[in-house]
Amino acid sequence: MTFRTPTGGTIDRNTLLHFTFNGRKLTGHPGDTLASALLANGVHEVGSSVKLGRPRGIVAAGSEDPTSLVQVEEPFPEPMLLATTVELFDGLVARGLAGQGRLAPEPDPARYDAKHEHCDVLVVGAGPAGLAAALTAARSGARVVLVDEQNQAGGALLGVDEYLDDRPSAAWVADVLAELRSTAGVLVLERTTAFGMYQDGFVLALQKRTDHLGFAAPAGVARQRVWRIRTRQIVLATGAHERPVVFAGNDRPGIMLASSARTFLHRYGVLPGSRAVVFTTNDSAYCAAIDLAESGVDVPMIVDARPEAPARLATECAARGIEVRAGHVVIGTEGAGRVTDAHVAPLDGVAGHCDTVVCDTVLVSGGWNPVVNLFSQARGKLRYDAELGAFVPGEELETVRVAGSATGELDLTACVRQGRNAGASAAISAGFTPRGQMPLPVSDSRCTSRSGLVLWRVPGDDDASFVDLQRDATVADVLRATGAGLRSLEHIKRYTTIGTAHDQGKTSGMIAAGIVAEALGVELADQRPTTFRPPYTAVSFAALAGRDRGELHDPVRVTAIHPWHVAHGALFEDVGQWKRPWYYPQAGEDLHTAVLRECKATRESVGMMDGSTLGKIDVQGRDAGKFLDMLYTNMMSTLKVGRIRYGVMCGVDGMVIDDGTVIRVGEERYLVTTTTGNAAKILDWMEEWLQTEWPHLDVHCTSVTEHWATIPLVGPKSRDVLAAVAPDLDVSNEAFEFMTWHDTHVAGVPARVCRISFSGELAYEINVTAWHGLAVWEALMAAGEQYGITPYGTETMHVLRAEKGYPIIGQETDATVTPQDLGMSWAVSKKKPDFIGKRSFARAENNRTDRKQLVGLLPVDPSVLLPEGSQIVETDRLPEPPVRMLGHVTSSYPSAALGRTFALALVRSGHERIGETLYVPVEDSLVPVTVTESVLYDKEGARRDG
Amino acid sequence: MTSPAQPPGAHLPEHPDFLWENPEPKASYDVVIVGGGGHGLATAYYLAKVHGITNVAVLEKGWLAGGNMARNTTIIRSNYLWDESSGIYEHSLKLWEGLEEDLGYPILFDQRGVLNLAHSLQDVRDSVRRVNANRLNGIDAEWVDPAGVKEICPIVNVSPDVRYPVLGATYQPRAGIAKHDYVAWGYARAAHAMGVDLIQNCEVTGLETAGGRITAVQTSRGRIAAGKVALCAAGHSSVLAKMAGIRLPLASHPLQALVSELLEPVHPTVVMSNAVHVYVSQAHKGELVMGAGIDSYNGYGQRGSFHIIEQQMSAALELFPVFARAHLLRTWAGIVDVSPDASPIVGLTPVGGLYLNCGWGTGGFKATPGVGDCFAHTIAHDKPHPFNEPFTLERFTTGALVDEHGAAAVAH
Amino acid sequence: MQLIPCPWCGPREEAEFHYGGQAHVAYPEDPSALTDEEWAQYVFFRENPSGPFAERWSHSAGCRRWFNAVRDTRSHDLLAVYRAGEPMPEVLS
Amino acid sequence: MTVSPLAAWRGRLAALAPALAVAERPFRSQLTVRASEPSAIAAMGSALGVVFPSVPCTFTAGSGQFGDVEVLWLGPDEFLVVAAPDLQVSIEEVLRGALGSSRGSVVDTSAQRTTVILEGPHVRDVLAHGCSVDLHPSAAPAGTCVQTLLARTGIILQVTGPDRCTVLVRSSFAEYLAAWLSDACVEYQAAAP
Ligand SMILES: Cc1cc2nc3c(=O)[nH]c(=O)nc-3n(C[C@H](O)[C@H](O)[C@H](O)COP(=O)(O)OP(=O)(O)OC[C@H]3O[C@@H](n4cnc5c(N)ncnc54)[C@H](O)[C@@H]3O)c2cc1C
Ligand SMILES: NC(=O)c1ccc[n+]([C@@H]2O[C@H](COP(=O)([O-])OP(=O)(O)OC[C@H]3O[C@@H](n4cnc5c(N)ncnc54)[C@H](O)[C@@H]3O)[C@@H](O)[C@H]2O)c1
Ligand SMILES: Cc1cc2nc3c(=O)[nH]c(=O)nc-3n(C[C@H](O)[C@H](O)[C@H](O)COP(=O)(O)O)c2cc1C
Ligand SMILES: [Zn+2]
Repeated sequence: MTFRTPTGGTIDRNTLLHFTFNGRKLTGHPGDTLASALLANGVHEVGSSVKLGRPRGIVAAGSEDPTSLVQVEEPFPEPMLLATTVELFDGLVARGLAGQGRLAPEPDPARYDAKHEHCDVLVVGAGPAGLAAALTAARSGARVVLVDEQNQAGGALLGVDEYLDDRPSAAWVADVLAELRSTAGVLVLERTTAFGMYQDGFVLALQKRTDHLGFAAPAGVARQRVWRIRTRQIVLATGAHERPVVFAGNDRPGIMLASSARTFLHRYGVLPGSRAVVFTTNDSAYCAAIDLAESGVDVPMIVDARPEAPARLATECAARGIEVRAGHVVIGTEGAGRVTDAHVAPLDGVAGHCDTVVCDTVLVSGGWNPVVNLFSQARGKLRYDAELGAFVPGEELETVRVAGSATGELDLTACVRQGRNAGASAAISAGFTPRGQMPLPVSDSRCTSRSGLVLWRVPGDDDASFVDLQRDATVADVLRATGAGLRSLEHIKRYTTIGTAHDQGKTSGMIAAGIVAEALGVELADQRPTTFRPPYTAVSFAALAGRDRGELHDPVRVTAIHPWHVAHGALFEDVGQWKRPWYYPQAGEDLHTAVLRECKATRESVGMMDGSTLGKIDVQGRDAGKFLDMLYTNMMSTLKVGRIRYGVMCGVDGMVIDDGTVIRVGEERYLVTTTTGNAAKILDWMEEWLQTEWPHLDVHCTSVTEHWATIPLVGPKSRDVLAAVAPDLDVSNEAFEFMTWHDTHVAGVPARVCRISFSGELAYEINVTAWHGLAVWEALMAAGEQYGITPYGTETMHVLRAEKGYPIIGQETDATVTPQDLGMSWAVSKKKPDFIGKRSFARAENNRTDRKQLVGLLPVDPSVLLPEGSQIVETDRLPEPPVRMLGHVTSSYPSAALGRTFALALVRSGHERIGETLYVPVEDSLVPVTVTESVLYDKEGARRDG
Repeated sequence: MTSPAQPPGAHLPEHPDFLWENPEPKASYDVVIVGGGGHGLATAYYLAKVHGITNVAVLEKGWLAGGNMARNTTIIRSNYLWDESSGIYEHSLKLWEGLEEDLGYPILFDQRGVLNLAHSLQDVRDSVRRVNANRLNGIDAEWVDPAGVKEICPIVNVSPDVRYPVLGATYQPRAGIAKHDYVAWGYARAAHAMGVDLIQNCEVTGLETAGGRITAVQTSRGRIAAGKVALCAAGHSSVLAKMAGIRLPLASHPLQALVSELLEPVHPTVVMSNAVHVYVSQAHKGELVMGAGIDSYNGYGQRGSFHIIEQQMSAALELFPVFARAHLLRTWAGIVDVSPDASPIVGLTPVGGLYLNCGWGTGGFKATPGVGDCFAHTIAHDKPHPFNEPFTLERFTTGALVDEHGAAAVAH
Repeated sequence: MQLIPCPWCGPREEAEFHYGGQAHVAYPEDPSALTDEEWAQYVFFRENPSGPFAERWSHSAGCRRWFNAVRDTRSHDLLAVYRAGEPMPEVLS
Repeated sequence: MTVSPLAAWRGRLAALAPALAVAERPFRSQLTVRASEPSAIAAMGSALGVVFPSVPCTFTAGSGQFGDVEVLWLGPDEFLVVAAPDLQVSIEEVLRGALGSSRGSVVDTSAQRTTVILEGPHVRDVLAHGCSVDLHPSAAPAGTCVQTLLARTGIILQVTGPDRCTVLVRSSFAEYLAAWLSDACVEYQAAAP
């Protein structure tokens, strides 16, 4: 049987859409929601409830619906959508849910994006109030954005068949919309829900762009978009939600809000059933009753809780054969999958007076709750309006205005007036002058919009009286909570879970507050509703992630030489955002064999790596030396032009934060290098000190990290290779000393060559502009070919430096390590009166003799490789936990040069323990190790000069 | 329509019919606890239960346990790096293991295990270091490779092709989650039953001292004399300590969290990724509960900035592609009191009879039973319990920090 | 997300800024003259008020300037913004 | 031989037209100048034939011994001087001379960033997907120059005409920018609803 009316609604009756629900093949029309199409097919029972497994239907027509939760299965599985907000399309497959949704295991193919939008006035809600506000603001010349979650403008007007100024209200809406669309600087966004109000006019809105197209959604178009709107002024014209009255058995499918039934009728051409009892506390439901009756629904009775029915409306009803029972309420219902009877009795509970009315539909209206969610998110205070029985905006905010039913105003003309005023004052506040006032329309509505009796619930079986239909929370639960000693609505929410479901209590929150106030005998005026939080309606995770996924999740930073590394089979290590070559495996090699080969080649002949990621900062100015003296633990101002010095930096707490070389470029100019991961941090650190502490210093810092490509050329044959590509340069040990630099040409390109070594070998660091990096790298490869020049990655670099006992910041250190702990007292100036961190060295803790210090560890069995991160203990047998730990292994490698494995470690009193045997628990055994100095290779430093 | 034999939410326990009374404050108490969060309530409970001190009031400025206790992602674990930390957190975990019985309250403590993911070679080193330290401290801990991660939590994307691949994880099987409200209310009910007064809507506005000793608190509901005062005010600790002239090395930051709608079980464990700030579990009803990184600025507003949530979502989807069409249902924020070394401050103060428990930052829920027990001991004996002895305020002067920041075991 | 008025570039999104904690904490003239307690105060202890707070921000993704602001930490509302070196404006709480 | 950061992207970027015309303009001479003394700033300007911008978030252009030169405001005492390729050494020298003994610095940063020119009716739309600065012509007229974020990378954005702008990006982020732009254009290549 069809419940589709023969005419009416905004659906396209000429086109048939096929869809499947709970396995049944059904049809609907473009313009339907899944809910309206189900109702048109007579389907009321949608799913079942989470705790009690009771059938659940459709209560409202919009996003406030607490019950119609469905799982879309095709085109792509999506959990927990409201049937009332799923626009119907051909081929839709969905099913009702039992309280929980299902995530698809397969990846979501859809595209999501975000867009920033700026405006002077943002209007939320395109009902009569919002339209008036937007038009008024637009006419002033302001940049206006108007958003509405519906697929068309009109708001409440979409759900009625009223006339404005003697024309169908749709015509009025169309006129306003047409003018808005033709006004420059106006953006109207349908299917767009403002879901979060943040600081300083920042509003987030989710636009559903292709969901309604189903399988026909075009590829390449973002399915959903998050609009990040920054506006000067906001007008909230979000309307009001009808609220139900709670009574026993109020959760049966077929029980629906009266205005929603009216919306299904007028907007979708759908009847909610064949025989409807209407239960109300106010006038508005009379219109629903009359409209349904006129559309062929049998409406046996209006049950009006008020002692007296409105005379004119009652007369109209009588004329249509509708009995009006004033002073009565619905006290219970019957039915399995759907309501079959309503029990009607006097409100004052006169025993015995109970009639049973057969029906398949019960329409309920308990009044109206202004939609104040966003206003409250904007930190607007709410006030209880006793006449309305709802919280309303209780103050004016500087940048947020509220208009229309969202204020509690129910009369159409008044709503439009409010909208107009709000639009005008928002425009004025944004610096514009309103022009051309729009006239106020006059409505022919019969149901004069006055608030009625405030009634939260009808006494009855508390266990069957549902407050939150989604959470299965009943009046009994509320009373149990108050009985347990709870007073705060926040507690009661958490005890009962009311308002925590998908609908976030849009229709249940106010009722729960009312029932609690009654139970506790307190005034609602003294209560605050539970906190409204974003999002207003549920937003998919993917929409929030937007395009920052996959390749675009986080920038991959690469050097100028990167293509070569890729072409030569490098594996990469993530260092911050950089991809650095980790090692270059040849056929059949794993990490260890490749690294042993790279190390060997470098120590015996020549190797080369891409060091471009090192941070580089140009420090210029008269006070540059003085400044660096404060930043580094050692002295930099005494460095001679042309020379280079290694330096360590500490935080104010005396812990090492970075290290690197400092080269003196000129009298007033230095170039400092930082570790890859800390480049930005150290520049910021320098700027912070300069700008906030020492603005008097004549120093300027400029990052040149990416201006330069940096290539360390390492090994006994590096001099020969360099000589071959740098004919202008005297590479002899005398002319080009260790820790000096020269400007020259390398492979025909201007270059700065530094003689620095992070491996202990003779080594150079060649710096050319990044544009030349690849060419120079290739030239070096060619020049080194005869020596078997070997590119190496970070792993080999780590091994080479570890053999020399050089720490890596972040690997040997963890924010608890001082330069002294690293054995670098030599790099801590005794002469300087102060530098950052110096004072902290004097604290008690820093002078303990049992601090952890950097040492070398040699496993007694030279083939055993200690896992990095292993702990170190004193005894060859483990006592019961907790076991005293002496420190941990920071680095550990097999060494080609040493012909054995070795490790670096931080060990309590490590410097004193040199020569001792300690133990490292590895899985179930204890590996004996000998503590050594941290420098294990070429202790005398003989290799440095080649 | 699917109608399962039993609806998915049917098995969840109800709260008891009676919780607590709402007495008027008395003129004086032996011990006044400021702050009715988990810590304050647990402290009251152990004071009464272990030390027999029952003339105790817990003063809460809002609704009981409505601060961070109502807002946290409920992750419980004890696999911290340093001995000092593992001491107190493991003590706490052991108490969690018997808490349901102890309180007679269904706290839904669920030892489903926690994975801490490693995304870089340094993460791997730090993780292995922590696992080894944990084991020697008697704490269950494992290092699992990506395949192991997949086995424990099949929905984690362990493909090497993502931006920050999962290189492995530490796993603590005894770790897990509990239901925050139930825990707080369990303590409250049990403390109340032993005679503790729980006083809500009672904001402490001043601390009175005489001769270097605390004598009373001023509150929005009048003056209350106190033999001892214990501060358990989490995000508001600096404000309260200042009333006694004590400066704390704390910064109060917004910390946000969020939930999805109810979903069929997909996520059997707890996954934390400090590198990308994703902390996620699926709570008992079926909602995904996710924590974010802290907002950078100081804030007492119980709200944060949305870009934090957006960033967290993109990171979460890299790790859990199946979450794409889950929906965000609600976001919120708490106020966390972050200390310089990411470790708490628990112990005596320069003011006699005034005790301090703060600085738990993003991770104090798990400590609730442990610190409640140790703090009660500290108050009762006017001497720190061995487990909280290292967590003095003086450590910032001596330099004896317990740096869990540097140790990459931060957060939750 | 807050909109922070950089004193140079005008209002920009919070994401462009780096937070720097309490403002007007001077590096001690002579750290070596301080007691451990005094030094610890400088290193670790900052004001942490609930209410107006003078704090530092750096427009790190913009002009890279550090500047100061008075912000109410309860509402997160910026009450005043001023350039480094300028005195703190009078703002009512 | 020189290689620009987006050399490998030339074809892919060109293919984004007509949604957006995108082209790298590599190897330009770029110098980061720090100076605050008005006389020094004026001297540098006259040496280059361009008045340095005095209004934050703008750029100026002029012509002199180095041909067309642009000066971008980066901060209250920070500018980026941009000129045709291969002039950086001589411009540095001239600027140093003009700066004289005034407080400041001049640094060759030519290879630190690369330049991407964007043109077409969708320029502002495309950028608005990742840039939070108001790019409406009333808020960002030609002559605007802001340092800001585009999605997850920092950029310098010069508005050079109604549908035209120049983006300078750090060299190591250039490929990210290119990938991001390519992806953003998908929407404008498809038929948006
Ligand atoms: C989003 C988020 C996620 C988190 N996730 C985790 C996690 O996964 N695991 C974990 O272990 N920890 C987590 N935490 C941290 C944890 O919640 C806190 O460390 C812990 O709750 C703090 O202790 P508490 O419960 O006593 O604090 P709170 O519950 O905040 O209690 C402090 C109480 O003091 C009251 N108060 C303050 N000032 C006054 C006054 N003047 N007078 C009277 N009363 C006052 C407050 O109202 C508040 O109720 C998280 C925190 C947040 C915000
Ligand atoms: N008969 C009655 O008793 C009665 C009661 C209430 C309202 N009304 C009528 O309702 C109308 C009220 O006009 P109005 O303009 O104030 O409200 P409205 O209900 O007509 O319009 C509100 C609009 O806001 C949209 N909206 C709400 N929250 C949103 C969000 N977060 N993001 C995007 N869109 C959102 C809704 O989709 C809706 O279209 C009047 O015609 C009034 O007479 C009548
Ligand atoms: C572990 C956990 C699970 C939660 N689950 C839900 C939920 O399913 N639905 C919901 O609306 N809120 C949920 N919340 C959030 C609370 O509703 C609320 O936002 C939080 O307690 C903070 O309080 P406030 O938002 O009132 O400030 C949950 C909170 C936590 C800590
Ligand atoms: Zn700026």
